[in-house]
Amino acid sequence: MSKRHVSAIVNGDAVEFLTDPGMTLLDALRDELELTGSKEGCGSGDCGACSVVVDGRLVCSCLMLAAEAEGRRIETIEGMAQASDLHPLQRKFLEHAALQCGFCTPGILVASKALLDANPDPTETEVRYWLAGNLCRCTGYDKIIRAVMDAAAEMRQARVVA
Amino acid sequence: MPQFDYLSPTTAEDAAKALAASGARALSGGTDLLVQLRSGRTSPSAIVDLKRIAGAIGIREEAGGFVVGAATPGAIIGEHAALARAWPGVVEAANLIGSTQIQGRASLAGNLCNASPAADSVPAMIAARAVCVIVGPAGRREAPVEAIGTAPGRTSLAPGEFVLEIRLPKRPAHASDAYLRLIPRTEMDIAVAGAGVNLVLDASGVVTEAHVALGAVAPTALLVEAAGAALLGTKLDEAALDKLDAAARAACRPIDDKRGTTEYRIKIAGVLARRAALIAYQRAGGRA
Amino acid sequence: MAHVIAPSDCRQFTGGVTEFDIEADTVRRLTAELERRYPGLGAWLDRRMAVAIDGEIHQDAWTSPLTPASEVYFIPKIGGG
Amino acid sequence: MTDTLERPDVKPDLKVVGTRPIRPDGAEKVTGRAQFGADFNMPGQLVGKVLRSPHAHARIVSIDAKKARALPGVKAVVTGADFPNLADEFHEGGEAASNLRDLAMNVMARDKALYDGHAVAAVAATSTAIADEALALIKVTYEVLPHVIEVEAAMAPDAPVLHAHMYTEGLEERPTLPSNIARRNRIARGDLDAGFAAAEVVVQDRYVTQAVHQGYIEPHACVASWAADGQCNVWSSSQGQFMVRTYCAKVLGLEMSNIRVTPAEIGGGFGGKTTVYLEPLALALSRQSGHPVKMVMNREEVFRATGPTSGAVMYVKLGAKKDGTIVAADVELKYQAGAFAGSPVGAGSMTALACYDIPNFAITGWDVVSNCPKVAAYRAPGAPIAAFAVESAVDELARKLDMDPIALREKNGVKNGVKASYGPTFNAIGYLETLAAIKTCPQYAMPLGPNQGRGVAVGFWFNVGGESTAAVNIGEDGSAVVVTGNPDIGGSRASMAIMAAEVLGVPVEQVRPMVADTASIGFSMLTGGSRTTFATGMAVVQAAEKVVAQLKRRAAVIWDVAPDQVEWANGAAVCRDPAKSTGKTLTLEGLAAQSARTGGPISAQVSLNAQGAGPGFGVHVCDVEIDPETGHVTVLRYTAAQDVGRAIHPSYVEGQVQGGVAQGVGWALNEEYIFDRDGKMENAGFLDYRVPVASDLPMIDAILVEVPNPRHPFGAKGVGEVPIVPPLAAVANAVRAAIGVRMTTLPLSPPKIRAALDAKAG
Repeated sequence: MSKRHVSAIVNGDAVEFLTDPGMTLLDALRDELELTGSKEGCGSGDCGACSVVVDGRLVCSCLMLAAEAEGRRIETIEGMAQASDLHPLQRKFLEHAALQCGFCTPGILVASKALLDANPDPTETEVRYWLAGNLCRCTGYDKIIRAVMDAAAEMRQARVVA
Repeated sequence: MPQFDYLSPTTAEDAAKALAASGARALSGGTDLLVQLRSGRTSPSAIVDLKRIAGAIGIREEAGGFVVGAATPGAIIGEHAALARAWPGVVEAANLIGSTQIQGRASLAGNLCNASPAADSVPAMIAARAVCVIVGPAGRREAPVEAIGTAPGRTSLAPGEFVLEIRLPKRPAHASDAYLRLIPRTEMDIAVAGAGVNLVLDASGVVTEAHVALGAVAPTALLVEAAGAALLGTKLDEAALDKLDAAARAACRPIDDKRGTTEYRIKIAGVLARRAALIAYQRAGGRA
Repeated sequence: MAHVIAPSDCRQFTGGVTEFDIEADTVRRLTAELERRYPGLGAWLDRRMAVAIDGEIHQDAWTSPLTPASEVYFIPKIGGG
Repeated sequence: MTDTLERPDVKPDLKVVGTRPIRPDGAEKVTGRAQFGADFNMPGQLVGKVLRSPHAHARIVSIDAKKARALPGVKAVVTGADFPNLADEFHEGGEAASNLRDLAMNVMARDKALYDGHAVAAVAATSTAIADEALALIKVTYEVLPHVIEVEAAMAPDAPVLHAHMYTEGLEERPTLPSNIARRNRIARGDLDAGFAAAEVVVQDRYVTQAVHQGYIEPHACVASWAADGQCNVWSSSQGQFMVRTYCAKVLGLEMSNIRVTPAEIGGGFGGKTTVYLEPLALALSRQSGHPVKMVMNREEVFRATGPTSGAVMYVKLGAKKDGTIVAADVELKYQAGAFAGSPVGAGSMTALACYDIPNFAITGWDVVSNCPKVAAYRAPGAPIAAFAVESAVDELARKLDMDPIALREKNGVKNGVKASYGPTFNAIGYLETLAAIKTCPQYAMPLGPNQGRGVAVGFWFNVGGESTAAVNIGEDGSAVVVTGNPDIGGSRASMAIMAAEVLGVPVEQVRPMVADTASIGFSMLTGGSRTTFATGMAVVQAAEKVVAQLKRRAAVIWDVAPDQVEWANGAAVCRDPAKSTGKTLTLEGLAAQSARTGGPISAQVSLNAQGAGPGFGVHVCDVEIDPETGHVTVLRYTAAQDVGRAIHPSYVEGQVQGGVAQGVGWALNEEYIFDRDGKMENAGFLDYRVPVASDLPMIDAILVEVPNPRHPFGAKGVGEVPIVPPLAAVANAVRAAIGVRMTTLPLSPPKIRAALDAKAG
């Protein structure tokens, strides 16, 4: 079976790549586009380390075929910072020490950004349930939740000022 | 991963044609299918992506009811305010499938056609008396949701057939539904048991119509008529709830597995049916 | 004389004794003396045991100094996650 | 030569230690740029894959790989026959002893497969698809043997024996028959019978825990390259690049200097990455194929074939006076080791009663092999299991005595000058202070509602020191690079930078910490046992002090004063010679700029074997609520207090405590290895191996109690292990309080609790 040609927009840029029909979007991002920030922790949608946003929806890129990406807009961790300016979530994760090993961090940041895009003022419980699909084995989640809440507060403040 | 053809037809007829080929499988959200592909549990000759068929993603109101496109992800279902008002039990069941990420992809039709006995949305849809619109080489037909699953991983769909949309009926006044499940954690697990309850009340709060469906307690989701009957003509007093609980438990034929024991599943089915009934009753405007 | 306590496993070398009073000013000299008294014991302690001198655990401590008042415990080596 | 540090006084008025700077590797990690094990690639690399035994116990009659080798794209196939047979050899490496012979046989089975998932062959091919196809073409003929998994079943006289050469060590007499019992150990003091005879209250019970996995999110991954001249390179995610080098050299019979191991960023380890699985296979495949080989486990392989920690059966009997004085304790611990000897039962025995001052006790430990994956270290290995049993029993004792659980522990708690149950005498410990911190924490006074309960438990870990190397190199502009040989799992680079900055007197941002490969820094034991901040930190401090000494000498040269007339303060040399102008200064930058004329590059390297890691104690309180109809447990509140010596970077210390608690709560409530009748793991994935998710947990309050360690320049004690020790019992004790039933078997999953409630109701 021959490879398929896929065109998509990744982090705002048009990309093209060839994919085997069985290749996942995660494999395409990592192996074809060399965007290795999205991680594979389970390959079954249970850990969220591969989280990306496709056409505005948070998904596990390990559970999507690369071929399905044709014409889609995809956002990954690599597109989160604007040049050298970290996104408020990225900054708050550093300030709050919300990462230890850092392996789950890209997925959690992508998922958290999707949350704050949809809900700028989430409660602690909303953050916890939204992020339930992102496993972290190091932190006990405490500092992650605090960082997300703090980033949300700062972003709300920035909106008021602007 | 194994090799196969990937097809993304734009009409239902083309999809049916593609699916008629031996070994072809339908893809909607893919959250079950990709796991099966990877583990080698399925090795299809072709994957037929339904998402590019017109109407496969989206919700429309029709004749007072709702039509949910087969590949509509849980996230879109959860955001549909009118649907959530009319069928809060179906919506909460759909939204219990997996994580936020899974909600970005997983669909009602996929949840149904994967034919897991523990699928969360299925008992809720059965209790709602939802109907599937099925497209196949021979044209369109309709079937109630409970007619689709026949055994774990097996459906009554003929080769080439797929579920194009799911229709939820028009709601009378004083009607609502609820779905509850039990999992060991708070998220991310497969239901150990689940219960969907759909009630219609009269103006005084007496139940005039009741449907109870259970998940994960038999090879397929069960519509338990005796459990619904236990609530008819009542205001969900303790005796009615006891009868519901007993009828639910009596219908269970679960297995012992890594997720729960037979004994536990049966007990929990009764507990969940009771609790879901009370929630549905309250949502329908009843005061127990 | 440093007071030395070894784990019960050391009986295979000593025929039952697990505590000893040894005159030595380093652990190296102490295990050498134990090896002389009970062939095999000193080598076994060196290879398999950590040593606690007056309460402080040393993973490898041939040169650690001992005083006549020292309490020397041989205990299994500790790893960790 | 071993350098040791005698420094009874902890430095006062620290400027950088105890602050919370941004971690130096942070920006790379939040932007997805950090390279973890699977993120590295080499030109021309092949994909390596492992064929694993589908049987829990089977003789490998034959392996026929002809068809696999003939498949186009397949470049190498290796089996046990491609590895040298090793003799028994114990490698200490600072961790619990590993028998290299067992290690080699765990990496690749020889005559027998000993667990479901045991590697029996490996292939390298030009693509994943071809590698998978090749695995399917390898024909292995097995003679399936009876298997045994549960620890007491494995100890039974009629159990299938895994290793014909295994005769129990540690018994008075060598047994005449081989068995699955590798070893018995025993620690005892006083007169047990007399102790129990004097007791007025006695509690006893049997406790059971299941095997649980470390659950790091990053699967094992490596790339290995064997060049034509025998020079090898390995990139891998592990807890120690030197450990990988040693084990690869031993398993393959290579010289260490021919292997260079570069550590990737590591996506969690918790002890599970203190050994090798893939690296020797990748090297062997690279040798055979002549290409670099990349190997990455999938999650199922991680569960089936890498180290969980032991499941166990334990018996605890405690005797006390009515006033609460514990006078006797009898503890028996039976731990699964997995397929090869070496469970953490030794550490379990030594920690079991380490928080208590009891005159008469006996602790017996059994190390038992069975047909499950060989256990690997998991955070305070052995201690949480024993603490579950002992702390549950102490809680029962408090109930029988009608005593507050903290008061009972205070009454019997160890303090400075007390001889520890495992031998040595305690000094500079902060256990009573830690108990007091929980007694006065807000949670302990909060009222509880219906179906709610509160549990207290304590825990102990030795913490270890050991061998480390660190270098401090000053750039021409006065900035500093700190190089160590320890992978940074949880933010240790931040601690290294802080400690170096403290000694140099410069802002922490002026120090860049690096983790170097095995060819670029001296030997360092792996990151584990909570040793890095203590031991490697000590090497960093000493190296920085040597640099300061050099800087002072160079300032003396520049000022033409005696070296002892120069002090170092706030990142600058200060002249104290009254003959020259006292008080004039030369900054680090200024000195660095003139280094060529004052003696050349400014740098220092220190290698040491650190002694004096102070033991750590934790006291936890957990509040739960039970749904009595479903048996579901909700953790409402959790506070963990711990004596940390001195927190170098408090945020990451808190993080260690919170993470340990979360893992312990998972162990208590839902995590377990489930095997089917054939001994296959049934839940080898994150769907059914249920680690806690964000919505399962409340905020976890970490109270850092600081009783400084006099043997560390800044007072640090290890912090990473202790927090996983108390939670199992803290949760179980809270559940006991909520439902009135003592649950003695983990995990406390909803079906078990509902069954216990039904049994209680009759």
